[in-house]
Amino acid sequence: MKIIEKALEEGQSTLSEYESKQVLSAYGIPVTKELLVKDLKGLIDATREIGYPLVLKGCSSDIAHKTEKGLIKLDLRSKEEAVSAFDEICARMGTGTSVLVQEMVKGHRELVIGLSRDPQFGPCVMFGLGGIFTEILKDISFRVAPLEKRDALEMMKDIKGHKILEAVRGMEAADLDMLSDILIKMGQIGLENESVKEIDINPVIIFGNKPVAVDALVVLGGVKADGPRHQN
Amino acid sequence: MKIIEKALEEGQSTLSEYESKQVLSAYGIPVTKELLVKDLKGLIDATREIGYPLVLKGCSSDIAHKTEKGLIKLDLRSKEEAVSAFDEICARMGTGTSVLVQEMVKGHRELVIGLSRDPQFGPCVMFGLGGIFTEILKDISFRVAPLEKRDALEMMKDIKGHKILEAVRGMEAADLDMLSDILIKMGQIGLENESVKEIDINPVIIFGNKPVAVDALVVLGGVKADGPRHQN
Amino acid sequence: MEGLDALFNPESVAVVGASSTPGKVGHDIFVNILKGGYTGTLYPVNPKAKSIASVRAYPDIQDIPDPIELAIIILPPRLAESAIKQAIEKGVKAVVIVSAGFKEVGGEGLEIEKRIVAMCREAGVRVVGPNCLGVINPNADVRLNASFSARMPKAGNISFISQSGALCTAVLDFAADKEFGFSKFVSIGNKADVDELDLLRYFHADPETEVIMLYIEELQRGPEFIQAVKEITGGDRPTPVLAIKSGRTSAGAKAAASHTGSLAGSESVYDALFAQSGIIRVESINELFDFGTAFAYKNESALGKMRRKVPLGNRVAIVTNAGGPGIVATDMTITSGLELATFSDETVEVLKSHLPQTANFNNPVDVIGDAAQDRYENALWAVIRDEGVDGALVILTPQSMTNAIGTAEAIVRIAQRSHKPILCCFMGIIDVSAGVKYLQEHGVPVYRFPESAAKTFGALYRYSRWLNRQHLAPFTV
Amino acid sequence: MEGLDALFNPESVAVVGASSTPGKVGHDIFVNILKGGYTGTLYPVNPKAKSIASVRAYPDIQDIPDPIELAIIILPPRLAESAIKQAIEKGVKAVVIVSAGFKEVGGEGLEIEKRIVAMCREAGVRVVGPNCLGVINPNADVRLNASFSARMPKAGNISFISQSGALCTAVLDFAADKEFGFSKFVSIGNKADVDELDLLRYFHADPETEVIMLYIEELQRGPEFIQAVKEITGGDRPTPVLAIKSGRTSAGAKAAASHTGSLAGSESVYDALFAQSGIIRVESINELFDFGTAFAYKNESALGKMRRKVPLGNRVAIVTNAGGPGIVATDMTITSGLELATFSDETVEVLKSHLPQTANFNNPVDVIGDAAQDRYENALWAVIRDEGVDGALVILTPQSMTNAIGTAEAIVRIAQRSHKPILCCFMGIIDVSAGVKYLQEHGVPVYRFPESAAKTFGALYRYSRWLNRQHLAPFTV
Ligand SMILES: CC(C)(COP(=O)(O)OP(=O)(O)OC[C@H]1O[C@@H](n2cnc3c(N)ncnc32)[C@H](O)[C@@H]1OP(=O)(O)O)[C@@H](O)C(=O)NCCC(=O)NCCS
Ligand SMILES: CC(C)(COP(=O)(O)OP(=O)(O)OC[C@H]1O[C@@H](n2cnc3c(N)ncnc32)[C@H](O)[C@@H]1OP(=O)(O)O)[C@@H](O)C(=O)NCCC(=O)NCCS
Ligand SMILES: [Ca+2]
Ligand SMILES: [Ca+2]
Repeated sequence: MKIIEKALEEGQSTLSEYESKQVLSAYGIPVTKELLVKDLKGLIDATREIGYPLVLKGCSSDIAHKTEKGLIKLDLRSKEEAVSAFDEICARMGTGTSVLVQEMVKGHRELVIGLSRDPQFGPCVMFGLGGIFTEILKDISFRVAPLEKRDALEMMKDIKGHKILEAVRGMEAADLDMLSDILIKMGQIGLENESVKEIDINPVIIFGNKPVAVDALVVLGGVKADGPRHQN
Repeated sequence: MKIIEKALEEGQSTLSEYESKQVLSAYGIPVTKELLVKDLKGLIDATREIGYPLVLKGCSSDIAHKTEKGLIKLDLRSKEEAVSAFDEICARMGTGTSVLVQEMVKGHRELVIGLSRDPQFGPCVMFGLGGIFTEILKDISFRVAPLEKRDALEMMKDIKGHKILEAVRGMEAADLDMLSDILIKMGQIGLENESVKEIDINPVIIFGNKPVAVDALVVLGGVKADGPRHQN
Repeated sequence: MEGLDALFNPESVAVVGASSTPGKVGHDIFVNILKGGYTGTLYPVNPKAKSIASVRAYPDIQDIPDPIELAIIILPPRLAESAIKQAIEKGVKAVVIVSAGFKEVGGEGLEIEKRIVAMCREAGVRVVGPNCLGVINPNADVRLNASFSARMPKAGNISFISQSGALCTAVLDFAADKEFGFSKFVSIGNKADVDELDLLRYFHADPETEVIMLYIEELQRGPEFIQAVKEITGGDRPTPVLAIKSGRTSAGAKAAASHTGSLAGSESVYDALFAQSGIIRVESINELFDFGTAFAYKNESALGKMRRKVPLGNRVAIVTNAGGPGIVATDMTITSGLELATFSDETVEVLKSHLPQTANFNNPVDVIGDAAQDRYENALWAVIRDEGVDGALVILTPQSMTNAIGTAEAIVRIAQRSHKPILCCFMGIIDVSAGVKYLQEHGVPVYRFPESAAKTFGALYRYSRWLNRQHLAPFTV
Repeated sequence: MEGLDALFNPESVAVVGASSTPGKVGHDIFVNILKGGYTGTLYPVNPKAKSIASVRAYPDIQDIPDPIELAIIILPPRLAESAIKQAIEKGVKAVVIVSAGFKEVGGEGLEIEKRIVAMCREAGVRVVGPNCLGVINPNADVRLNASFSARMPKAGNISFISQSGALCTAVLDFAADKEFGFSKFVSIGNKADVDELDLLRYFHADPETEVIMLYIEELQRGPEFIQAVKEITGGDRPTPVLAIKSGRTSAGAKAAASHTGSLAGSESVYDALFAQSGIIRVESINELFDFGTAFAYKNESALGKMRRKVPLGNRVAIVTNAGGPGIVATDMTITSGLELATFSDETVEVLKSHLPQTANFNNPVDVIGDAAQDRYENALWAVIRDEGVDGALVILTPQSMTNAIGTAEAIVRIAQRSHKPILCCFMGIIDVSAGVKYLQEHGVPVYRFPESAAKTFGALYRYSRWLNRQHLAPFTV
């Protein structure tokens, strides 16, 4: 993909959130509506296009852990809040900053979907509980790409917290077809792009019953799979 | 306790959130700052006392599942938002409505702490992951009251997601002394109040490193424990 | 406790309902006591028979010319009731009611059971059962096999309490197969009088019991259970208790107004109860035996006292002569909440000086397939002395140079010099049997598969944490 | 596959490095083949000996006057290399290299291994090993015991592939103890040429193999493994594969830029691989045997064809004569992802007409302690015919009226009339041994503890779901 090649040429080892989502989007994975802006005018235009409430994020391929640096401003509900958040981010990040203007996706259920590359078996897709629970519970399952639809459905059933996809606490059951589709496509990204080493989509938020990729990180530098070690 | 006796006299089978938290508070369990108001003037006074952002909740001992009925308004940031939320709640609940004005406690970590009564062994204290995860993961542990401090510490270690109490993702480690204290006191409530049948505190939110009871439900009608079945 | 002494160590036993028809319970139990070599005096009671299995019978317990300490009742409920009345008059100290048809069937059975208990309590006579398999004490001084099982188990230092009679038979067979010894063995049936807590207390006080095993379907007492058992498992002369509690998933979710209420199945309460009273919950009968052996593992200290071998920490060293089983042991070590110890430089140096170049000098130590006993001895001694090591797993697989018996001797020598637990896995039955036997005779726990050894070490460590917890002042944990 | 036929069913075998010194590997393996009653012709090769164990020896494989199909090489690496060169010239179809000292030690060993494989591939000769325990085929037509183990296992329909030689010995001993039979048994050592996938394919095609057991530390192939094994486990004539994969926890977390990367240990990938290829992952050797028996369980259908007994759903009926074990089975049934079946009113009526009042007519059915075989037969037949039941667990504990052999006969009669799996638990070894033997001889899986039976049913159900999945069109699951 062009966007990946460009990043590699420029020596990036990761894609920014914006670039990462463009890759996902190109494969038909639903992502947040978002625009990249550089100045106040861009900001105002973008807020009109996206609508409130929205989120601003300081955007750079260098910053993996944005939350910890106060570069994320959530649930902004008015022009005043948006402008003051924008100023704050620019102040922290310095001039020439790109700021991502993003729709605020509300939902109680956060998932993680990821891609890694096994030296022997190639791209593997991960599914699990997202947000802080990814680290805390490690309630995840993997499948080797390419995935069949039934692999995707089974891997979702495999996690202990699989009830999160059902109709619980007055929430709709999550759309399993869409989720399967995302999992299958993640495998496809891995198979078709050798320079993609890892991907995190965390969180994927279930909005109503639809999954949306809310944050994403593509790590570059994928080594070629060793290929079959066996030379029969 | 007076508040319990009064509710029993009035034939209530549960205490309202406000009453429930008064019981907890009387035992020194930290709860949200909150006031019960009946009219607009009361609302304005209360917002001054508590400060923004805040939460409004339609309050009644009948309503166990408030969220599902749209009677909870979170993260209100201004007088306008508060007033319009208040009006909406009153419209839904009818005249004479009590509305709870509550500080908004922000924190990523939600726990559940509960009390149940075993017919043979008496009051038992529960600890686990809160919010939607209580139902989805059932990652919980119990101890029979009275609890020693080491019982409390161990029961927190017993859940699979116990790492949630550590310093993760840039958050502070939770105050285990305070949490132990809450667990011990829950057992004490059970031992000292025979008419308390069950308690849910869900969520207990870790704010900074401090646990705060954000929602609570006391169920009345506790039967006496069978007592030792053995008559040696 | 006097009544319970009469149960496990009676001077004289009457079997009421002894029968001369082989296959009848009253016949088989009588014969099992007789053939088991009971060291006291045994009297059959039967109104119709002159003798049972050549032993002079009495029509009534009161016709026996000598005092009777224990009566075993094998008669249907109504007859049992009047027989017990007479036994009380005779002056027995305890009765075991084997027969079924009491509380468990309700109605008249329940009423009779209540009357029997009231009558016995009044007279100060302890009752075991009804609806139980009996009582066994294999100790050479007693040799009482008052049970359905024709085979008396070996004498040992582990006592077993079972709520299920059916399970008892299976456990006894299993134990016979493994040459596993018991101190006392008791089936408690309906627990009309004597229950698990009475027996836990009795076995705690019993100098011949080092470990108590419990198979339980439901406990009888309330909150007092925790306080009492805490003293047993973690008090001054602690006795570990290993329990299988069945009925795990049967308790369906109750209808409850709160989440807590609906999550509070009786099983979560049992988990809590065991955690708070220091009982080690065990998942299967295999595990019960695996753990039991290690919990009974003792050692003479420098002062000549026997002390139980529990690890002070969770850092395990593994010494093996084969890679595969070493990996399996490593896996289970981690899964069981333990860690692989990191050796000091000095230890690694010592290992290097004793092992061939191709060996692995880090944990797990691989002494390589062609190791004879000397390599095991040197390697084990080096790691067990390391301050960063809390205990060891020694794995031996039969290979061409393997000397199972020599290695077993070396392990026993080292085990005697160290307070740290050493658990062994000698894989295979035939080639290594002499070594296994030697280890068993010297009290060193030995397993067939590395998983079992590692899992058992995990249970020992859990118990050691409990002991620690109980001996620290509260609020300092 | 021709080379692999020569491995398991050779007309003639040469043991190169056979020795007359007892205790040497080259001596023991030779004698094991000889004493095992190998039906082909066996030739020792040794430059110094005139005969080995009374059999005329040849100084060189090329000196043997007859054709040789399989050469077993028991010589240090350098000697092995030249011996294999000569074996190829002699025209062997396969070689098994038992000796160690190759890839696993690196350096020259690795180089020699590479050269040997190249040489053999060039000549179309298959290589098993090096660093392996050997090959066994207990089938009466072959009786080849080319292994370290003096005891030849019984013939059966389960084939075993092991990456660890040390584990093989333990497994063989364990199997002997349980009278467990094998179709073929092979230790693959370094997998220089023949690896698990070759063997999985071979055993899939092998009509004498119904189930494949695999002990593996790491797989050799890449993604092709999934495609190939899917066909084996879920294709037209599916063969179930049960695997123990060790090394579960050893893969520490890698440093990775993403969370996904750091969570992707090799173990999660193995779990994925097994799930996608339909391999049933098993936790312990005990379980491997428990499951193996049930997966090999077949039945003659109405058309006279043998078909594997897998449940069509997860609804289990339990028939027991004792409460305790019934509870244990219920627990494990639920834990294993199964459900207790709910009986139709008709079934309950039938049960009521055959069982005493005090029995339990709902699931688990308690036929009560004094049940003889007729109650078991009536109750089992009633529940197995119920449309809401997908299979049954039958639990028998020895009590006074118990007729273990009669009950076993009744179970076999019913099992032959139903396609639904019936797993048994006969508790105790001694009293019930005749019944157990009868069940085993008639292919009905029988266990010692109810947990094992229930857990095994769970594994059968997992496999049945896999078969279903593979036979539905994609995208309709
Ligand atoms: C108690 C029980 C074993 C009796 O069954 P049984 O053998 O059919 O009983 P019987 O009526 O034949 O009585 C047994 C013997 O006692 C004798 N007997 C009768 N009345 C007696 C009395 N008052 N005193 C002494 N002996 C008496 C009988 O004559 C008979 O002896 P015999 O065979 O020489 O004639 C049976 O009712 C029972 O409960 N079985 C289940 C036991 C069990 O499973 N327990 C739980 C294990 S977990
Ligand atoms: C291969 C191995 C067994 C040889 O060990 P060894 O018994 O000490 O070997 P030796 O050198 O004595 O040779 C064995 C015999 O082969 C004979 N021999 C030597 N060269 C020979 C040749 N070219 N052709 C045939 N025989 C030959 C020797 O004379 C000797 O016979 P003898 O005892 O009658 O004199 C050993 O190196 C080894 O690898 N052991 C490990 C095996 C193992 O554990 N495998 C993995 C299991 S999981
Ligand atoms: Ca004791
Ligand atoms: Ca086959």
